[in-house]
Parts: sequence; structure tokens; C-alpha cells
Amino acid sequence: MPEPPAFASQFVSVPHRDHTAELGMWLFIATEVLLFGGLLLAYFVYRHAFPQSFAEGSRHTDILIGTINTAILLTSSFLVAWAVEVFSPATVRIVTWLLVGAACLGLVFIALKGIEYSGEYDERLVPGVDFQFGGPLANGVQLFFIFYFVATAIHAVHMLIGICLLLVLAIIGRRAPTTRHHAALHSAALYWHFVDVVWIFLFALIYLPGRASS
Amino acid sequence: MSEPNYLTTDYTLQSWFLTTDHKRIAILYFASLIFFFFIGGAAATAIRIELATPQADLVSSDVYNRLFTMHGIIMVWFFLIPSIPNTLGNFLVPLMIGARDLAFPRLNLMSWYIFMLGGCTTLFAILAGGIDTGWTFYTPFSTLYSNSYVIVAAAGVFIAGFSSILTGLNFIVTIHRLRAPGLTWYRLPLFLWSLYATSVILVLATPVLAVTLLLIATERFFGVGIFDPRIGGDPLLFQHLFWFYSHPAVYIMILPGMGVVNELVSCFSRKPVFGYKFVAWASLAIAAVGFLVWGHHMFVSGQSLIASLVFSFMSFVVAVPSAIKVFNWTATLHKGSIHFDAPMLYALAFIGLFTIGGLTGLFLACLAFDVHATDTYFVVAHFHYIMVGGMVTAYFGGLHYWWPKITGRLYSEYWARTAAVLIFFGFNLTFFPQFILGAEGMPRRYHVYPPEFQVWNVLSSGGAAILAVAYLLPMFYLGYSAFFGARAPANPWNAPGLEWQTSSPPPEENFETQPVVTREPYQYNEAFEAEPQNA
Amino acid sequence: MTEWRPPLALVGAWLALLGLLALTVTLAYVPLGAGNAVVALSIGTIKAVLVAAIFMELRKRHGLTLVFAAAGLFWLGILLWLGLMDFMTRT
Amino acid sequence: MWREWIPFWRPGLSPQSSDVDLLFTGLLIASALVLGLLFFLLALFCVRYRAGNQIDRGHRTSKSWHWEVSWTVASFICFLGLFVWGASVYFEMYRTPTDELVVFVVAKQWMWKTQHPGGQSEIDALHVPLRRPVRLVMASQDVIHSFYIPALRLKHDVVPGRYQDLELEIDKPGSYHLFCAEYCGTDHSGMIGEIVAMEPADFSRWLTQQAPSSPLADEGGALFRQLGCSGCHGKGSKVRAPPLEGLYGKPVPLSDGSSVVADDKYIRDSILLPRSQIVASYEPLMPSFAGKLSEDQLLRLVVYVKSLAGNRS
Repeated sequence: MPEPPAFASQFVSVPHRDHTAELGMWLFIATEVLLFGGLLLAYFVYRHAFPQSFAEGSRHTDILIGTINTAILLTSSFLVAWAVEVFSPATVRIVTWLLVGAACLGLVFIALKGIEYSGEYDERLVPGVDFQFGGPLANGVQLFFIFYFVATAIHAVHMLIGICLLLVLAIIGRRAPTTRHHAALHSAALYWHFVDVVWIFLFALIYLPGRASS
Repeated sequence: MSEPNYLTTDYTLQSWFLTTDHKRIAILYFASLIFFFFIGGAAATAIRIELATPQADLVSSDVYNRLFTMHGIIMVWFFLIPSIPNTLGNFLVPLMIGARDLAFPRLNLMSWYIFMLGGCTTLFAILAGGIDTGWTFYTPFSTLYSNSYVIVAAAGVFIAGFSSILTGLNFIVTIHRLRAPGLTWYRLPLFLWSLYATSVILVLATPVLAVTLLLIATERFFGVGIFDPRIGGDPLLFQHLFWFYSHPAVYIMILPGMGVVNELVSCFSRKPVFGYKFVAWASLAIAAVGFLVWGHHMFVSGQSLIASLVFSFMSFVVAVPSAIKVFNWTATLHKGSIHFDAPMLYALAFIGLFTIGGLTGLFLACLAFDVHATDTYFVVAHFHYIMVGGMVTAYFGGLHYWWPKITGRLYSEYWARTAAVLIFFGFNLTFFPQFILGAEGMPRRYHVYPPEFQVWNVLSSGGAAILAVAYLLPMFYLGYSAFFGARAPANPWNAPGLEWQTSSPPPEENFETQPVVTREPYQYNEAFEAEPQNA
Repeated sequence: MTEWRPPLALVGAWLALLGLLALTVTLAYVPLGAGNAVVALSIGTIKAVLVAAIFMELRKRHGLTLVFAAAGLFWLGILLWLGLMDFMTRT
Repeated sequence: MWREWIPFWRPGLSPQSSDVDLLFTGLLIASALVLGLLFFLLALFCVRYRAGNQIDRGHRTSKSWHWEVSWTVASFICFLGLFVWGASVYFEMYRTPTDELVVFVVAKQWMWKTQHPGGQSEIDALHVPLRRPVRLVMASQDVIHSFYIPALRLKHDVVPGRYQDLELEIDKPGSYHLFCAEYCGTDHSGMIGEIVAMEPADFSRWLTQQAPSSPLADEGGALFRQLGCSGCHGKGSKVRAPPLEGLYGKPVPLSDGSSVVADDKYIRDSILLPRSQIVASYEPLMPSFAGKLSEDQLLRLVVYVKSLAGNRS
């Protein structure tokens, strides 16, 4: 046995511990679903009340960056899933590089997000800081952008936490990979994929409406 | 008594503040909660003194508004919600299921630190100048008009929310995964069923509060936000989000109390709980249906008539499982062998007071009457019957019942019964007059009020004085017993639950050998005093 | 040395996700009226299911894990359903 | 009235408040029965089965499901009855009677301003004639308030950003409390007033004795010109905007094919959020007036548009 106390004393075996940890992570994801759920309710309420404003607001977002970012996140999720799948003592190097790669893609996402934010700042579309939007749809557009900034900012915070987790695991995992590390990596991966799923919906709600009409 | 127990293994500060032992963490929570309880209680005392006369004579309106806000925020988030789950629950969940610890002990310690961080942040907001929004943070008052420390207070509650989430998560996973061999779901003590139901609410409702508070803070910080009526935002959306959490939160506060009462009623009538499965599933039904009723806080707010109708109907539906529980407790007494020790006095008080609270809840679920009674003292009286008459009473009952297990000492039965009776009368004198005030139309959160309401307010304030004394009493005799009380045997009530099968206080590892469960729960025998095990 | 290669399911899911992304962006520019929102959300849901089933390994799980994974969605449904009910039925 | 046959019944101030009182009495009786039964059983069991009392404890009920089912069903049926009763009284409150007197209420921290159509305005007071349905159209200038008349068992929140109607009718002369029931800040408890119900003759005398002021509609007309509304909506203007004459109370066809009735709320929304509901075959050109008008000014405009209902262009 490479690790003398392989698991804490409240568990009876390694699989028992790992399955418990996985359940805990899924429960945490359920919590997170409802965290974003509150925002979703707000979004649907206002989209129902101001459909044209929301389409108009959506047209003022940068769909190019949005699409690239979606592709980046999907790819980094893929890398993480790959790392989890092939994790073993023989693949330490590749797993490390996969995690570092996924974390770097996450950083690129954040950087692009920053560029996008600054673009919106230049267009004076930041409610509460500098918001200038003419015409009768202004109020609804402002509500749209409040949702946009709050939702993407909360998502970005989740991304940053995820990036830190991945980097820490990449560093720890370079030493002898144990079942513990695998369990931790598995949990972190679940979290990372969840952040990805949130983005899939945010992308559909923020960037896509109103593209077909003007 | 030379065997080391969880209290005596180590005396260093570090061994307390870095402990991952669920029993020690329960004690940490207990100490913090007493502190918050007395802060909230002090605010309540000041409120009742002020309301003894119709004019403003003790404090100004601004101070009064800060007092009731502080009372609400502290009592709801820093006492009632964590009370039973985080102290008794933390202590008992592993013991009751025969486990070494919770599934995630370090997470458990972390949630205490998060809780304290949230508590300190909120205390800072109070000390820096207070918050005057009421515990409900209604927009646009909280976001655009209040000039008090709303962001800091919201941050405190936001942080404390994560402590709730982590605790709930820990309990759910633990109850699923760490039960002793043979301990099937229908052999679990009903206290655990109710804690499980509570945890479901903690995990699934609290995040909505978190994001709502975040939106409040954003709107306040940037001066414009998603609930802002000036740009077409809808303040009712805030109320929906807030009550999606805060109504289930009421069940967070009462379900653990019901759980404790199951244990007490069963132990002190020496009988299994009548209708075990119905009571168990009633807990889960309350947790689930409790999510469908939040709009009954908004019958006069301008929500759609259809929404009001649906929410009213669901509110009546959620009362059914509560009624089932009350009937089952009563039936448990039938042909029992009833002992009137202090915990049982609390349990009986709970049944009576909770029933009054529940029935007046039906008044408020009733659409046409709610139009009159909402936002009056009728509501105040109703939820104090549930939360103080129900939850706090059950908490005291549970504390006395498990006190020998937690501290290894026996308290003075005489003083405990005195306090129980005093609390019961003080409570009723404080809050029953408020039903009458509400029915006569006195709005809540009124600093000055028309003189015709004074009689009932004076009665209520008088009751509050008795109640304050009654709540101080246990501090003394329980505090005394913790250090100087007689040593408690392992099983002073001769109860069959797993937590009584280990020594008092339990050793650090809870059980010397892994317990195996072969019996149904609540198999009491008539003998009330346990056989002396070893002299 | 083939143990570092990603399983085909992962690669397939990844390519499918990128394909769906391209599809949803393209379809967003096709005027379908109210259909655009339906299409965007449906494709989003399919992508989320792919991630959950393959990346998050839900297809290999059963019992409790699936219940826990579904619980959040179920309660999200309650929030959206009862929350929107008010706003949809205002007069 | 069948209620007069109930012993000790005292009729309330209005038909609606009598209904609520009756409901309250019903709830009290039902609760008293339940509580009585429960306390009786608790006391009985506690005495009979106290430890040490020698009494037969054999033959305990072990099969519990038929008890459970019966009290579950019984409580559910009782609750259902109470629900239906409460809901039916509630819906009565929202029925709109004909021949109403309309009074406007503006709530702000921390006062109630009420305005009669003739322009008479009151602070923290409202005079109404007896036995005449009155419709209050309420708006808030700042935070949420709640218009509460305990004597009438009537309450409604006044949420900023929208109009809220409240129907009331009083049958007995007197003066009654008006409270703000939704916490609204420092002087929340000072936001109280008086509802004075008078004989119709006294009421019309009272109206004429008030300080002369121009009717709301006239002031609204002045605003209408001052804000430039007449530039587009007026007769013979260059910009093509929907005419407002004869509009009020009629269905308006919208550009998306649906239609709405032009009530107070519609007119208010059209001023503040002109593009949310565009009239069919008109261009969405009108700027929003959100944030540029106080609730006082808004309601004058609404009254003005309403006053145009009679004259068709």
C-alpha cells in the first residue's frame, strides 16, 4: 500500500469514499444550478416583458467572441474529461499537460471576456457605470445588460475558481498519482464541466436572440 | 470515568479551533449561537420596551427600524436556521447512524468558519450604523432609498448562506452513505428524517437567496439594477426570488424541531412513534411542497390572481403533513407510560404552540382573510408561535434531552421544569395578545401606534419580561451542571437509540466497535431509569 | 503505449459539441420568428445533455447519482414554473 | 340578508368586510374545534397514561394506516373547504362595479396624497360618499407602500412603476384609520391617515368647500401641450401618431396582431414604455417618458386622455 491510511476512518473502503465524494459534488452542482436559476428566472421574466429590447440588447453583444469562447470552453472540458479518463501512474505527464492546457484555455476565455467587456464599455453599454442608449428600447436594453454583466461575471468567478483547482491538481498530480488525487480530479472535472454547461445556456440566452431580425 | 472522551482528549485552543470532530464543531456552533441568540434577544427586549407606550419614548424611529431589522436578521440567519441542525444535528447525525464522523469533516469545520465570517460581517454592519430594511430587504427601499449598511449586511447573510449549504450537503451525503450495517431507512430515528428534509431545503433554496442578495448588492452599488422600477424592473420579481428561499426557510426552522419532538415524545411515553412511516414521509412532503407555496406572502402585492389562487391552495396542502404529525404525536401518547421530565414538558409545549401557530397559518393562507391580516401583528404572532413557540421550545427540549450525552453531566431537574413552565407562560403572554392586535389591524414594524392598541401591547411587553428571565435561567443551571453537575450514565433515559449505546460523553471515535443495527427504532421498555452499567 | 489516447466517445462528443455550436450560430441568423428561441434552447439542451452524459460520465452512473443530478433541475423547474406563472397571468 | 339570522351578528362597514368577518369567525370556530379536540386528547392521555398509573396498556393500536388515512383525508377536506371559502370572498374584492367614483392616490415617503377628479386633493386623508363604490387608482412615487383600512378589512400594496386598483365601499358614516402596512422607511409608522365616510349630500358640499383648484383633466391638458405630446397626437400634426380622442376604454389593435383595452394601465405604460405595445399600422416613434414625469403628472395625463373618451374627432 503506497498510502498507509488510504481513506479517513468514517469510510469503509476507497470506492466508498470516492462515491461519497462524487455524490457530494453532484449535490454541490444542484446548489449551483439554483444559484444560476435565480438569474434565469429574472431573464425570462424580462424577456417576456421586453422581447424587442432583449433582441436589441443581444444584437449589441459580440457574437464572434461569444462563439469563440464557447468553442474554447467545450475544448477545455474535453481536455479535462480526457485527463480523468486516462489518469494512471503511467500517464502522469500527459495528464499534467492536459490539465495545464485546459486551465490555459480557461485563461484565454477570461482574457477574451475582458476584451468583450472593454468593447461594451467603449460602446457605453455598462449600466451603473456608463450607459447611453438612445431610443424607446433603452430601458429593456439596460435590463438586458444588467443581466448580461451579472450573469457573465458570476460565471467568470466560477471559471477562476475552476482554473485554480485545475492548476493545483496539475501540480499535485505530478507526484505519485494516488486514488485520492484521482477522486479529487474527478470532482474538479465535474465542477469544470458544470461551468461549461452554464455557459452553453448563457450563450444561447445572451448572444443568439434577435440575430435573424433587426 | 478515566476513559478519555471527546472533551478531554486535548485541551489546547488549537485542538478546538482546528478540530474536525463533529462533536467539537457542534460545541463551537453552540457557543456562537448562544452569543447571537442574546444579541437578537436584546434587540427584541428593546423593541418590547419601546412598544409599551404608543409614543416614541425610548428610541427614535431610525433606531427602532434598525432594532427590528437586527432582531430579524440575527434571529433568522444566525440563530434559528443553524440552531438545531448545526448543534444537535452536528453532534447527533454520526452518533445516530453509528458512524465515525460526517462524510466531509473538514468541510464541516469550514462551514463553521464561513458561518462566523458571515456573522462577523453582519455584526460589523450593525455596529457601523445598522440596517433599516427589515430582514426581508424589500426593493426598491433596500437598494435605492435606505441609507444604511445594506451591502455589508447582505454580504454577511450571503456568506452565512454558504455555511448552510455545506452543512446540508454534508448531512445528506452522510445519511445516504455512512449508515451502520443494518440501519435501513425505516430504522433511522425520525430526527434524521427531518434533518434530511431540512438539508434538502438548505441545499436547494439557499443558493437562490445568495443570488438575490447579490443582485441587491449590485443594484445598490451601481445605483441601477434588475429590480429598479425606473427602468421597467419589477420589485415583485425580488419578492418571488426572496420568498422562494425564505418560505422554505421557515421549514428549515421548524422541521428539525419536529424531529426533536419525535424523539422526546417517544422516549418519555416509552413507546414507538405512532405511524412511523407517515411521520417520516410527512417530513419530506413538507420539504417538497414547502417549495410551492412562497407566493402566499404576496397576496396583496399585485401578483396575478391566478398565482394567488395556486399559492393559496398549495399552502393549504402543505398544512396536511403538519397536521398528520400533530395527530401522530398525540396518538403516540395513547397507552404510553408518560414521564413528565423537563424535555417532555418542552415537547408537550411544542405540540400545543405549534398547533396554534399552524392553525393561524391557515388563516393567513386563506386569501380573503390574508388581505386583512398580512403585514399586521397577526403575522408576527403567527410566525413567533412557529419559530419561538415551536422551534426554540423544541431546541430547549432537545438540549435538555441530550445534555447528559453532550456534557456527561446531569442538570437540575427542578430548575429545568421551572424554566420550561415559565417559558410556556411567558411565551403565551407575549405573543397571544399580538394575534388580537393583528386582528384589530395594527400593522407590523410600527414604531408609534394609535393609543387604542396599548392594552394588548402592554400585556405583550409584560410577557416578554417573563420570557426574557425564563430564557436566562437555563444559562445558569445548564452552565452550572456542565462543570459541577453529577456525572451522567451512558444512557440516563434508557433509550434504545444508537447515540445512547456509547459512553457519555462519547469517545473521540464515537464507538469502540462498529455498531450493527438489528432492531426497529424506538423499541423502548417500560423501565425508565437505566440499569447501572458499571459502578 | 496507447493508454494516453482519449476514448472515442470523448472525441466524438467534443466534435459533436463543436458541430452543434456551429449549427446553433448559423440557425440564429435564419429568420424563424419565435422558432429561433426554441431552436437555440433546444440545441443548448442537447449540448448540455452531451456534456452531462459523456464528459460528466452520467451515462455510466445509476441510482442515487442520477437522482442528485436531476434534483437541481427539478427544483429549477419549480422556480421557473411558479415564478413565471405570476408574470404570464398578470392582467 | 341571510347573515342577519346569525345570532350575535354585527354587520360590518361594507358588504365585503362583513364577508371577511364571517370568514374569520368560521376560521376561529374551526380552529377552536380542532384545538379543543387536541388539547382534550393530550390532557386525557397525559393523565390516564402517566407513568405509575396502574391502567391497562395492552392491545396497543399497531395497524396505523387507517387512522392515518382518515385524519389525512379529514384535514384535507376541511382545508379544501376553507380554501374555497377564502378564495371566493377574495375574488369578490376584485369585481369592478359600475358607476364608480374614481379617486387617485399617490403614495410617497411618508404621506398619502389623494386626488379627486375635480382637482381637490388631500394629504393623509380621504373623503368618500357613503354607499357609492369608489375605485382607488394608486401609484407610488418611491418605495412600496401598502394602503390599509383595517375597518374595511382591505389592503393593497402600492408598488412603484405601476397602477394598482382597489375597490371600496362604505355603508356607515364615520372616520376610519388608514395605515401604511408595508414597511417603507424611517417614518413608516407615521404614514397614517383618515378615511372619512360622509352622506352623499355632505360629501358634495365638502367637495365644493375645498380650495378651488382646476380639475385634474385640465391640468393634464396643460401638461399634454407643455410636454409636446400635442405636437404628434394633436389634430393636424405632421407626425402620424394614433389619435387619442375616444380611445379610453376601447380595444386597441396592436402591431403583433393582438389587442388590448385602453385602460389606465395601458395609457400609463404607453407613456413610459411606448414601444412595448405598438398600435397597428403606426411607426414606433414615440420617445419614452420614463424618469421624466412624477406620478402626480402621470396621473394627470392619464385623466386627460381619459377625458377625451367622450369626444370623437
